[in-house]
Amino acid sequence: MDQQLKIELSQQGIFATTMEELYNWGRKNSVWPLTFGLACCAIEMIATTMARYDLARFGAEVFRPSPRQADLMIVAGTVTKKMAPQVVRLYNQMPEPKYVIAMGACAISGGPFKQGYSVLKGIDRYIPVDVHIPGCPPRPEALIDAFITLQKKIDAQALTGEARPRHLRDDTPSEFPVPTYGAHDLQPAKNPTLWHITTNATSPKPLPTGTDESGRD
Amino acid sequence: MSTSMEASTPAAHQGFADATMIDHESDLLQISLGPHHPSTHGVFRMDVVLDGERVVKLKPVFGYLHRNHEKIAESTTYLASIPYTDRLDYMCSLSNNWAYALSVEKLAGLQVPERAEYIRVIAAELTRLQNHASTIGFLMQEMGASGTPLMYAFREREKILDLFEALTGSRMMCNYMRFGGCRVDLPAGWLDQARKTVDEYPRFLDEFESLLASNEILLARTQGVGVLPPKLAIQGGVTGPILRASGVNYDIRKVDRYGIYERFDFKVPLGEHGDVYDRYMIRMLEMRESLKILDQALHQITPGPIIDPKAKIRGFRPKPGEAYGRIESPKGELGFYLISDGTPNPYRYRVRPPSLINLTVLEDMCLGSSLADTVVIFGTIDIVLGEVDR
Amino acid sequence: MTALAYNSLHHASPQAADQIFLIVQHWIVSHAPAGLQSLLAILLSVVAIVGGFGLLFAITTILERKGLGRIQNRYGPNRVGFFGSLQPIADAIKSLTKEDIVPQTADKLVHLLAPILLVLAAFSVYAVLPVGRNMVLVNLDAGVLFFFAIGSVTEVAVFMAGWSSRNKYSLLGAMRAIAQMISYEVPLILSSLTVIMATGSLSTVTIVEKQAGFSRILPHWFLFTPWGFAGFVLFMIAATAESNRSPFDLPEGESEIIAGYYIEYSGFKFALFFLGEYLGMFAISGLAITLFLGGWNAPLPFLTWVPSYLWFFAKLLTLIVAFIWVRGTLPRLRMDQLMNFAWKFMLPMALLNLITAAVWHFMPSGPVRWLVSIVLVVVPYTLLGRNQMHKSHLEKRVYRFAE
Amino acid sequence: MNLEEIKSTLEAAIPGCSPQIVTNGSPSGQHSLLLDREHAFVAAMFLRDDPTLCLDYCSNVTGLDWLDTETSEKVKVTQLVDGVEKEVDEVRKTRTPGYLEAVYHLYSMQKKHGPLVVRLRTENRTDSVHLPSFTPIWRSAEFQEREVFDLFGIIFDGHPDLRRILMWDEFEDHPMRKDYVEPDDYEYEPTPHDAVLKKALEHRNRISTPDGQGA
Repeated sequence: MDQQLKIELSQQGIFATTMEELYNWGRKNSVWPLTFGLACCAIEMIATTMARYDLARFGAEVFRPSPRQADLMIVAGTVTKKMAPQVVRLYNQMPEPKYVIAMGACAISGGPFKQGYSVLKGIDRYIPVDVHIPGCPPRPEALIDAFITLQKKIDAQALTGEARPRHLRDDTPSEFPVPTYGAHDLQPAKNPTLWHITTNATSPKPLPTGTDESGRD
Repeated sequence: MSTSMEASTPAAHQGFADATMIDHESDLLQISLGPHHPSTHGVFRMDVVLDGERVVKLKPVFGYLHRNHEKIAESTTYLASIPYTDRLDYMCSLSNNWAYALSVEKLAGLQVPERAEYIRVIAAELTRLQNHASTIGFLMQEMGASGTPLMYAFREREKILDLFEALTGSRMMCNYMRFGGCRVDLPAGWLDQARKTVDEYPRFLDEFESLLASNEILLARTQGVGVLPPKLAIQGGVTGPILRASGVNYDIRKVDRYGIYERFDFKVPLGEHGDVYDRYMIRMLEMRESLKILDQALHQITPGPIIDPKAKIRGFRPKPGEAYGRIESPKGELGFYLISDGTPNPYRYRVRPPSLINLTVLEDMCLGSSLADTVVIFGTIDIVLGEVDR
Repeated sequence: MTALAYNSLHHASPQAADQIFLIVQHWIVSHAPAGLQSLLAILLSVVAIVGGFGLLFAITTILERKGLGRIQNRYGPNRVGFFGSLQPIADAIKSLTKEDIVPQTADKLVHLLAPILLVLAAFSVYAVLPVGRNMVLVNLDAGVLFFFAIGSVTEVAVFMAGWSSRNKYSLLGAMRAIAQMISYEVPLILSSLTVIMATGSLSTVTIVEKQAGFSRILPHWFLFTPWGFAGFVLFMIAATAESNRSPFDLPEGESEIIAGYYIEYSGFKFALFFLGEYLGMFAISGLAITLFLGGWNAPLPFLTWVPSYLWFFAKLLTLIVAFIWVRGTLPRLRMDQLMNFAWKFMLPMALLNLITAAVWHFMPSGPVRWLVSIVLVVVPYTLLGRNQMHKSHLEKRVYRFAE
Repeated sequence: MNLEEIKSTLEAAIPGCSPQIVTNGSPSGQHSLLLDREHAFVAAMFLRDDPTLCLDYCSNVTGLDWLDTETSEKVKVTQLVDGVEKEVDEVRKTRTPGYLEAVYHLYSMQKKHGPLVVRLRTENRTDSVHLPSFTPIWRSAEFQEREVFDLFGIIFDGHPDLRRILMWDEFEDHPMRKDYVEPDDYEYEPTPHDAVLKKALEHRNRISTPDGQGA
């Protein structure tokens, strides 16, 4: 419906809505998160649901412990390589439409623990992330902000046309391959169909090389 | 929309529950609690074999939050490890700071000014208050009290976090203590605010206790459940409130007299039965003792330097040698074992995690009790996965 | 407007307002062809029940979320609509449009049937609940019996759900649910037997009518007799267990078995479980109102002008609020404690209550009858209660302190 | 009882036992007792059960990895150079084989004293890395010895349940060893600095194709 017309109608006390808007309105106002905490950020996530910050105001206090009944996965904390397969599996078990908030530096990129053998360098290597929220850990206000950002994102989704969301397309998967434990690392170390390095980072602009790093062979 | 109906293979359930396969041959049911489970405090996993609802075997599985903390600390400087210690037991970052600073001070032979010692005691006891309150809240949550006690506990926790934020700039990850002192001095008005919070705290405790302590369902769920005999507790290396709930008088604040704890008048509450109720009550009583210490410390503290001027913060290179320092963290004995080889990085950096070692006796406490009790017993051990797996 | 409706509306207002739904129904039916009139009348009643209690379900979900929020020092949903009043609609839209997942190894037919059966059974029992004067779908002579018989189908539905999902947690939840519901059905039925003894009828309508009238300002509800009071308390405890509400929410105990028997259900089927559970709670509260709280009768003599169905729903909402309050306050029992409580406390108390009711029935009215009945209720209660506490050695403890 | 006395008591109580004192240069003054592998278990049992020591609480167990070290020293040697005897500087390299070490911190809860630091050493770092397990004596060592096994690769004989604890079972390396090479996944570093920058550069040099896009 024409936006202008709608505004005029609403000024005259007539609220016109479309199926698309109703659907998006319902989805965005009833986002039930999965009870799923990984590390430090989980405590801040709990604090967000508690009395002072009260995520329930947005209709999101129904933390469902079973992934089958959840809409949103808040990856709150460090995803280790041992945990990554389970995170992907949980994501696969959630019904569409489903959303992911990567909460905190660790979930985004490994954060302070990125150098090392056992921490996954970002959960978006395996599952698609809707909202990234930086911080170590992010404050509850930041999580609420991420939540509102997600709501806005849902609200803006068109249900037809090329830009329609993943769960309405036939050519996009709703499940993603689960990595397996290897002898030295996870196999595979990333999901190449999902994870692309932004052009900025792959650009041949040299990193500030201090020494002539030949590296290992 | 692609249906996940077809694609959801049995393997897809493994991480969640290992739950699709039911063994028809035996009457025993093997289930896996975790790593994603509402009451495992994060990503802990217990492989439980059930006979009906009775636990006949329980094996903890760790490592889902192994963040190679020790490896990182060995490849960085002494100072740069302090933020990492915050993230060990992320409920009580200030206690972790203190334990690490204490160990480094032992390693390098540094002295701490008096004011800094007072600030450390105040910070550590505030940490203990909020940790114990949240632990009890989580315990009630595990008993199925739909969040109300947890909400009340977190309401008080937020007040203490406000103090931390005013002092250190961060709610949870304080990164506050330094070798030979503390990072910054108390901001103006902080002491008054802290005194106010401390004075109001007993009201919350009274309210909490009157709501919980004589609730018959709570008594029935906790008394005589998960009994830990004192011999087994010592043998299993259990420390902290769990050990004292079993009746063993061992509080490192009294034994080692680290910091300035000998100046304060406080007692160590001891349990007799070593069951879940005792562990819950000991935490309640310890909070009251912490309030006593806080009350004394907040009134005795005097102005002065907060860090030893001789202590080198940058380019810190202790002499070769080793040291093991430990404190009584809210969870038990938190120790750091450091070896210096004279370089800016520690050669070996080891955390003695109380949470991990307290789990040694988990199976003994749970065997023969029901699944519901297992969750409650596990809740009273009070673990934080960041510390268990590091 | 037809003559019938016109006449009725012109009558004195209490009658008209009280019977408004019946009048509207008659008016609509009178326009239908003669052959379809009876069918249409039934359909209309069914639509009214489904719509009315469906709406009550929506109201209860928001009431529960707001109420729990209040108990816990927070606001609860307040962003959608006026004070969050549109929250249930958003939840409904979301649930309806969610993907439906059936595990590959599940028994697909049973998996599908379980929530449907649950909701059907929950709705069926409303047929015998008198929600207002003359407002009952069928006045069965064995109404209470019908209620319990159909109500038991929910147990089958729960077990079907738990078993067909092929998940160990759901199986555990189903086992817990079956054990709990069957155990608590015994005190539930025994405690309602007292009312059946007193009224000599199984018809819900007759039971409500027997509770009409007042002695001075005290209504003739069975709640205001010693056996009725004890029966009501026992009934409500058993009802809490029957509808899997806290502190008896073991079959879905979140902290232990995650979501219990409906762990594998998603989308609309999950919403059906939610609906079925709440409907079961309303139905059993409705029966408690019918049996003990005087049904649709007004509580005070000077309030009889208020339409009868409003009284029914007011009492229902009161009981719902009590359910929510209990949920926000109490921790959960353990399975063996639950069973002990059912068989060692609830069952003897319910049996003794039958004797009390009989004594009450055969003694001449007067203070002696009250005294004897109260003694018959209070003494076994204290004895049994003390026995329970004593056996499990529950006590407040004293702690020693080391220097 | 100081370390010297404990040493002599052990020597007296257990025939063949020869503990050594390892001194510690730091101001902490926590010197330690090195037990030989053969008698370590009996000695530990003695330490726990001796009524005066009564070390009933094993607080901390950890592993250490000492790499092979090469020390070079200059030695003056007389040599025939062009028929003339001359004193010549020669660099002699002595290679000390590395070893793995398990360190136990023992306390007494009953007597409230401690710590006594006990060390055990393996012969080398690769093939002979067996040590006796102290888990039968102090159960608190159970998970910690498993951790040392997982991260350092010391095999504790007599441990009831020696499996990997932190890493997954299929994992083959021992990551806390000093020569461990971590998996290389530094494809994308938006703000590299310090050690991460070094590793990102190494990664870039190793992979000629634009990183991340292939595979």
